[in-house]
Amino acid sequence: MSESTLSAVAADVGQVAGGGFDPVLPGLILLLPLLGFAVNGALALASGSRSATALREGREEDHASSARPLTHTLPTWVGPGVMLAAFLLTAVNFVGMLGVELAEPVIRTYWTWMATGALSVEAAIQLDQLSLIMMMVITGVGFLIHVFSVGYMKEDPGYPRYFAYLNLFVFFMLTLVMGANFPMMFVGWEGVGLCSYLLIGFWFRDREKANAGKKAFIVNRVGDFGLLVAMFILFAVFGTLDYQAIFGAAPDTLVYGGATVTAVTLFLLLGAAGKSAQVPLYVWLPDAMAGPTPVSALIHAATMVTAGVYLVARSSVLFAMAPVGAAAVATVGAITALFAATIALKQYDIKKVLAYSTVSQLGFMFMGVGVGAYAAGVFHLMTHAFFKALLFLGAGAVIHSMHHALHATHKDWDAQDMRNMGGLRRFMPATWITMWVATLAIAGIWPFAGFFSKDEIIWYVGTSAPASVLYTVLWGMAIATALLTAFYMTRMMVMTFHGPNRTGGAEAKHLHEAPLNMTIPLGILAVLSVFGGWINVPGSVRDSFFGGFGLLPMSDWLDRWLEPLTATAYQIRVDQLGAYASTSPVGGGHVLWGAIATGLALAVVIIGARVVGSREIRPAVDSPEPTGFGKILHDKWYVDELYDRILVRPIQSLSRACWRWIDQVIIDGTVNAVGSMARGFGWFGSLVQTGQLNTYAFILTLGALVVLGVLIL
Amino acid sequence: MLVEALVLSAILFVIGTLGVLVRRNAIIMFLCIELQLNAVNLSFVAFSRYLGIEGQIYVFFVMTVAAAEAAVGLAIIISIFRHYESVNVENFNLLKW
Amino acid sequence: MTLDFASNADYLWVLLPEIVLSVWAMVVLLAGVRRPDDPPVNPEVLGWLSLVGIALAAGVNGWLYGVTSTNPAAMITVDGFRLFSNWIFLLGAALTILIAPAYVARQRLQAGEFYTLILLATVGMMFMGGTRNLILLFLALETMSIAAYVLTAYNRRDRRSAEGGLKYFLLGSFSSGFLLYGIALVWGATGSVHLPEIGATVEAGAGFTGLLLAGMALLAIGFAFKVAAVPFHMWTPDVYEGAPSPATAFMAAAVKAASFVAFVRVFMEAFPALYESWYPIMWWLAAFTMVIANVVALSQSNVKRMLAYSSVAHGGYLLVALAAANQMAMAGLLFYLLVYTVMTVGAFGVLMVVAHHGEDRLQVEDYAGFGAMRPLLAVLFTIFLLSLAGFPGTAGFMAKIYLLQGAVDSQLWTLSILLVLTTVVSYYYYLRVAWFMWMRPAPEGQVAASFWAPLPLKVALVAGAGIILYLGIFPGGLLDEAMASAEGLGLARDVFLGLRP
Amino acid sequence: MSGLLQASAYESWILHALIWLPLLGILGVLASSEERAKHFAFAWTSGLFVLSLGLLWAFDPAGPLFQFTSDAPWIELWGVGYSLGIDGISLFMILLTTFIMPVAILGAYRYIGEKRRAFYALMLLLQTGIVGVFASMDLFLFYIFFELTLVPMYFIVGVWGGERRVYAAVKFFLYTALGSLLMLVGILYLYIQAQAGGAPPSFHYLELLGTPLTLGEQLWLFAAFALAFAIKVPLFPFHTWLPDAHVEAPTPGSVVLAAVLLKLGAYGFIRFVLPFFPDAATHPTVVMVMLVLGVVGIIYAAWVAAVQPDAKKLVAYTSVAHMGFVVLGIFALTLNGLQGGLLVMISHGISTGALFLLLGMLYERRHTRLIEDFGGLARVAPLLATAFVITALATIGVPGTSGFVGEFLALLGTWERHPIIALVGTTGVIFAAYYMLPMVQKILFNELDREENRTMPDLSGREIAVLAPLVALMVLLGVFPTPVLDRMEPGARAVVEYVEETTRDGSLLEAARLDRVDTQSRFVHDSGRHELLISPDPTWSLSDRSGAFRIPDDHILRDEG
Repeated sequence: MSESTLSAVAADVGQVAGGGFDPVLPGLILLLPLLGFAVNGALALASGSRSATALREGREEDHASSARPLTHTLPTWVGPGVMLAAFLLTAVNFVGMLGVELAEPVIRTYWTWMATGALSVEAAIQLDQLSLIMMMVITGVGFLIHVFSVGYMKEDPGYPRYFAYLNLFVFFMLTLVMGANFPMMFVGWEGVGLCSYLLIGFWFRDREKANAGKKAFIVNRVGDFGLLVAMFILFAVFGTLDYQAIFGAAPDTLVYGGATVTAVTLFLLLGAAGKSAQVPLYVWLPDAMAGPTPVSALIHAATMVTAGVYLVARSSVLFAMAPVGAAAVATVGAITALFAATIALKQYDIKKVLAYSTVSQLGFMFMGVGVGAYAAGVFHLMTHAFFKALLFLGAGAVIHSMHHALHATHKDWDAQDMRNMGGLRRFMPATWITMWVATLAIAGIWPFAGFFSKDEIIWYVGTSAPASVLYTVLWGMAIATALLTAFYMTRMMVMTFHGPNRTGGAEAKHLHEAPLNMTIPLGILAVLSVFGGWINVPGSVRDSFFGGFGLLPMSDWLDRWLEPLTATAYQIRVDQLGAYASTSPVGGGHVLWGAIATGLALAVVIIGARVVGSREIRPAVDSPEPTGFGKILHDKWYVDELYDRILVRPIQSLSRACWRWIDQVIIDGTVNAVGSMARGFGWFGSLVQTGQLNTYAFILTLGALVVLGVLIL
Repeated sequence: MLVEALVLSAILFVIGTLGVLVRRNAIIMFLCIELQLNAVNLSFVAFSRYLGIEGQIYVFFVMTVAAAEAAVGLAIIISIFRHYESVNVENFNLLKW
Repeated sequence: MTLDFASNADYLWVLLPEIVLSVWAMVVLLAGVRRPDDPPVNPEVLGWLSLVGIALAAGVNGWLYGVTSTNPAAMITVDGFRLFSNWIFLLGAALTILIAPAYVARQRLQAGEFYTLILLATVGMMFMGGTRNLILLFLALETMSIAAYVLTAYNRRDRRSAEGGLKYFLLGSFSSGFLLYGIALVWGATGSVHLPEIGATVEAGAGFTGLLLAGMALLAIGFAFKVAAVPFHMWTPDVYEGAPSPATAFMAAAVKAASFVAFVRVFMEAFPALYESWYPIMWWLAAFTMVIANVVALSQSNVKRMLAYSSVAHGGYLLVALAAANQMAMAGLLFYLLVYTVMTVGAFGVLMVVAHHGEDRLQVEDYAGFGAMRPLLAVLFTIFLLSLAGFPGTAGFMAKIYLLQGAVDSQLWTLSILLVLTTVVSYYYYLRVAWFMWMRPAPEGQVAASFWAPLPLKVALVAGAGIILYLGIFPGGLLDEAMASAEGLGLARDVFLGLRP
Repeated sequence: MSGLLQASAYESWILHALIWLPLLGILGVLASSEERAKHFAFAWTSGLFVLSLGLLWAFDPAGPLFQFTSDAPWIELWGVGYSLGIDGISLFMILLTTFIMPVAILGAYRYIGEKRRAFYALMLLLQTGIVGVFASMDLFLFYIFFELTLVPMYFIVGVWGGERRVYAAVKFFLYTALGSLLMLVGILYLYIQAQAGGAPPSFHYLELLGTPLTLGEQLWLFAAFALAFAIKVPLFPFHTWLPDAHVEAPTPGSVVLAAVLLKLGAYGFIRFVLPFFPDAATHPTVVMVMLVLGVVGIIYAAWVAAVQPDAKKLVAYTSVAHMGFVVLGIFALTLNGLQGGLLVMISHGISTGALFLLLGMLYERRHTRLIEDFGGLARVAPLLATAFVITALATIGVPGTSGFVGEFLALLGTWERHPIIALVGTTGVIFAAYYMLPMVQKILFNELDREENRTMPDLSGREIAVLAPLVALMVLLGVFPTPVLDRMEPGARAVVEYVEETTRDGSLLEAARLDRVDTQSRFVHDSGRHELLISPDPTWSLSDRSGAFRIPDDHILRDEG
């Protein structure tokens, strides 16, 4: 293998790509995080072995105070270092691509991965507009989160292991978006799931956390099942699994709305729903909050969970060919968005609120790509990466602080429960401000990033209404969700940062702002959360008040950037379903609805702040259990319980029954019974052997009579 | 004539067989076996009337064998009598199953 | 040398092996004689002496390959079938004599008579294999049987031996009666006691059919008793268990072989034309024997008795060859008998080592820890057991394949499947001994020294295992030899094809 | 490298050496002391592995289908030959065997405490048997080796096993012997049928191939063969011997059993059942039954595995599930499926072997196999935990590990013909996570709540040396399986295409018979037997990678004319 890989890398350097775009060491972008993983992994093993020795000798290592060993200083540089390098390299490539009109993706093939018969899957990466924008988000946000982690995880004994996992995650995430065919994407797809599993269960000593990791993996595998099946169908139809070949041939090979393409898209949707935590497979994501908070920011908000959106966007041609599949995507997205938003209303754990918010926002993205607004979906994916990462990191800073405070006095309160917080803005102003920026962004308030991306999605859902009345309903759900979003985010901010402090007098002394290496990433992300939305302002909006009457530097940039990838799909959609309407289902143009949306959201934020602020909130230990509908929301509509009842436990009981009854009683019982029966017959047969001569002679004579009879008669 | 002789011989043979089946005394059983052999001898003799003299010679062979068997058999019976103080075959069931 | 039996002196030549062995038997008998107050002769010495006789007889038997008989009416043949079966008997006798000291010396029995009886029984067997005359066959059979009765009851101090002897004697004579009656009726029906003549008469359709069939049935019954086919096997377990172990080995191996050889010769030479009539008998006897013997053997905890049932079961496999009745099957039968003789005697040899003085350790539990204490003997025993089970790599496998080949040649599919299924059953009881040997720890206080294995026994075991392995890996030569020896005994292939489409 | 191989006439002796040198090694083991026996056995098997590595270079994927062929008469009366030869499929099975053996021996240095010489002698005997099975071109020889593997395994399980070792050993032995003996009757039937046209007797694979059989005969023979192999694989519902044998077997026994012995069954299906009985093997009902059993095995075994309290038993059931994928791949009768099945076989050999080694290491430390007796081991034994997790991931087929490629191809190939079956089979990936992750969690993660686990040592240098190559192979085969797939392809393609060709319509069976008569005479009269398949004759050789068993058209035409 080594030879061919080396030659492929050599080709990587020397090869001149077509289309005027010459990528700079794209393979290295992948290799860098892998290298980081290797180094950090080795350090982790060394560190783990040392801890294990200490443990065997009966002493616990104290990482907080003692001089930090090499295994804990090196990852600080290696982990974020490789990310920075990868980001810079990506940026170079991105800039390189900016200058050229790239109609066809640049594909680099390294070696043949699986080849047999008609199937040939190459280990190949594909650089195009979509993958590059994803890579920018992954490496950029990833780098910031790595930096944040340095501060956040400093005292953790598993520090090198943490960075090893994180680097590995980035490697797989990059593989996911850079792969040039479905199996390559699947490598990343399952790889990120694996890293997610490892990172959710990072503190595996806690059974709950380990369980959460396991749950994430298994639920994700349900989705992976769908993806596998989709690949099988695609191979059966196209005889290949390369993106270019499939998407190029799809319009001619497949029948519009036919069973095949519908099946493919539905299975792809299953896969996407698993990874992107959509109904009905969203249940793992809230539990995934068991992982360290930067992990939640990177994996469970900014990057991995958006893989489903990426998948749909990547397969836009297929979804455009399958109206039912696309509608299903939009519907699933809408239901998820609304459903998760209702749950978020009554959560007290700050990370849970953010988790459901993430689920909800992913629903938005699904709606977007479901109605054919692929660029809008990707746009929201990007802005969401900024502000949600920011929110999570902010929450991380809060939890970090709360944890220290509670730890200082050994109070066994929950550091993540918002009822135990309150008034934190006095202690951590930087966090407070940046998180408000993110909140306003997610609430969809002009001119923050979320406003542009989310409203674009809502707009496209609304303007799809001529195709089917379904979209009118979805549109209504989307607007409702947007308002709920504004409310629960406000509630979270108010409960956390405003009002009186409920942590307790002694503890409050220990509350503090996060260190610089944590707040700087917050700041950068805050900036991105403000301006990130400006890259894709629709032309009509740009010309209106919201665009500062043309003062924004660019409009529809992302739409145009992604056009080579979405044009085919867009054309199919327009041909088959007609163009998008120019007004919403109830009338009104783009600008008007922009105004309405931001106005409503602002109103909800203000009213919500007053409502929540006026409530009396008591620390969690003193709080009454929620009642009525609130309890249902608080208990997440009992979906986990439902799954437990109708799926998990039946399968477990069935498994046990299979073992105890089918395996042990029926199959093994039969096998053993045959044996016992044979021996029983043997025992029975030996009873004839009485030892009595006369018996013997009798039987002998009997036999003789039979033989004589047979022969003579 | 032949048929009658053969039937007689068969009857004698069956009597001998039945004797082996129903009697319990080893010596009586042995004598029943001798009866069987002699029944066969009768057949030989009867056949020899039609097939030639050699049938009668065969009878001598059989008698010789029977004598040898008697010698060995009685020795065995004596041997077992020493162990069991009995020649009732019902008692000899150390070996079974 | 060519013999035409114009002069009766020719019989001297053709019977030379039997004569040599008979004479030597007398020599051994005399050599074993001592005054009552003298110490008995060392059984090992007498054993080696007997072996010399067997070697001489074997040499003469080899010489007979150069002799041809031109007179088909002769009572004694010199065909390959006879000579090959002579090898089997001589080998069986030799191995038995080699393993015997372990028993004879330990039980303080008269070695001279013991060996003499074995040699004389062997002479009877050789006659059985060589004769074409029913009356001579009867005499040979009785020579062998009477010696076997005595061997069974040989240990006068042992109740079991006496009981076994009595049972064997009474039932054996009883069945001899049937056999003799059968001879009489066949003679009456065909007017001949010479097998080829009978065959010719039957072929021509002459003779009294009723008498003939009855006679044939009685012959079949007599032989079925001798080969211990179910349900005529009832005596076997008791006799085999009661008899002194070397005698058991001899009976299980050589006596059974001789009975089969005679069985085959009579039915293949005298009644091939009646194959259709007796084929179902053989079929059912084989099926019953294989199934019942193997199944009953499962429940045996006494290894000697288990081996007795196993011997019955092997008789069942051999009966398949009779049912198949083609040359391949006959060759298979010969090969199987040879292999079977070696492995059975070998197994009994190890059994005697474990059994101790007085044969009080025969239960399978007594084998616990044997492997750990006497690994070499246990390995040998394992080889014999695997061969008995018909496992690849051993001669038992090749033998079974030979039989199977014969059976499938005659399209006996059901019997073939029964054969392999019952083989699986037999794995269980053979392996059970192996697992006690190897997988159970020895009981407290058991020491390796309590297993006494004299030199001749070791020689026999090593030689036996060597033969088993050699024939398991390079069977080719002997297979060809067996095939040649069965020349002319099998029914033509189209007989079966016509019979069983 | 290839120069060296040529200079030493590697082709001519390597297969014989790989079969018989282990037997020679037995002498060495027996001659060394109890202490040294393991070193000797390890060195010997390692040497054999190094020897066998040359096969990779010497085997020419573009060359004839069967290579390294040799043919010597053995039992002429029956037409049995000592005929050896391998194609790409057997090649990797042999390599897997020679690779696993030293690993298994080294991995159990401490586990085997008593009667060591006997143990290593049996292991070497086992190796002879297994390599012999894969290298035999003669059915008789094949059968002997096939059965020969039973005896050493019986003793390995029965003597060095756990508490219920005797039960497990006997069950294993009787179960597998039952199947193989019925197959023996089938072989004989085939052998007799092949002579029906007056051909001389022969057990040679290529001569029995294409024996004309009616569909009814094929179905019966298929049943006889398939039962033997289905038990060996094991296919649901013939699998119950496996958990018992695995649980009771000592570590190296489990490793070899899982890694190689189970493959004998699948190998038998590919090598014999499909080409010998193409009509039966493509009979819709038969195919459906086999596929359904395979798929049921995947899911059922996964479920049963998930509720096992005994870790070794759990892994044993996962073997059943994995072999279900293999059966799917085989009976999909597509090239992709078959290739996938083969790769699953190899991958399963490596990953499950590693799992058994790991469980053995845990057992050596704690003398328990119960999952609940562990917990939190990742803290005291991070190296072990790392190896364990990687192995577990390979077992459940995470991409980038060997497990994925095989399962993916197998399911992909199945989908081409039987989408519904493949769909159900694919749920196996979910259930794989369902059985494996809880075990990983309960052993490695959670709180380290048992005192006796707190002092558990991590992997020793020797144990690292055992696991490292396995882990490396898992990743290597996951990332770059091409060398394996390339070499196996001609063999797999030959089988698939042969089955397709002979069953396309009824007349081909007749054509095959006629062709057989024709080739028979050439086989017999030519001094170079079977030259048709092993010579570079353009109509027959595989230089175009497609000729395989294909019947040349001109033969058919000539014979019909």
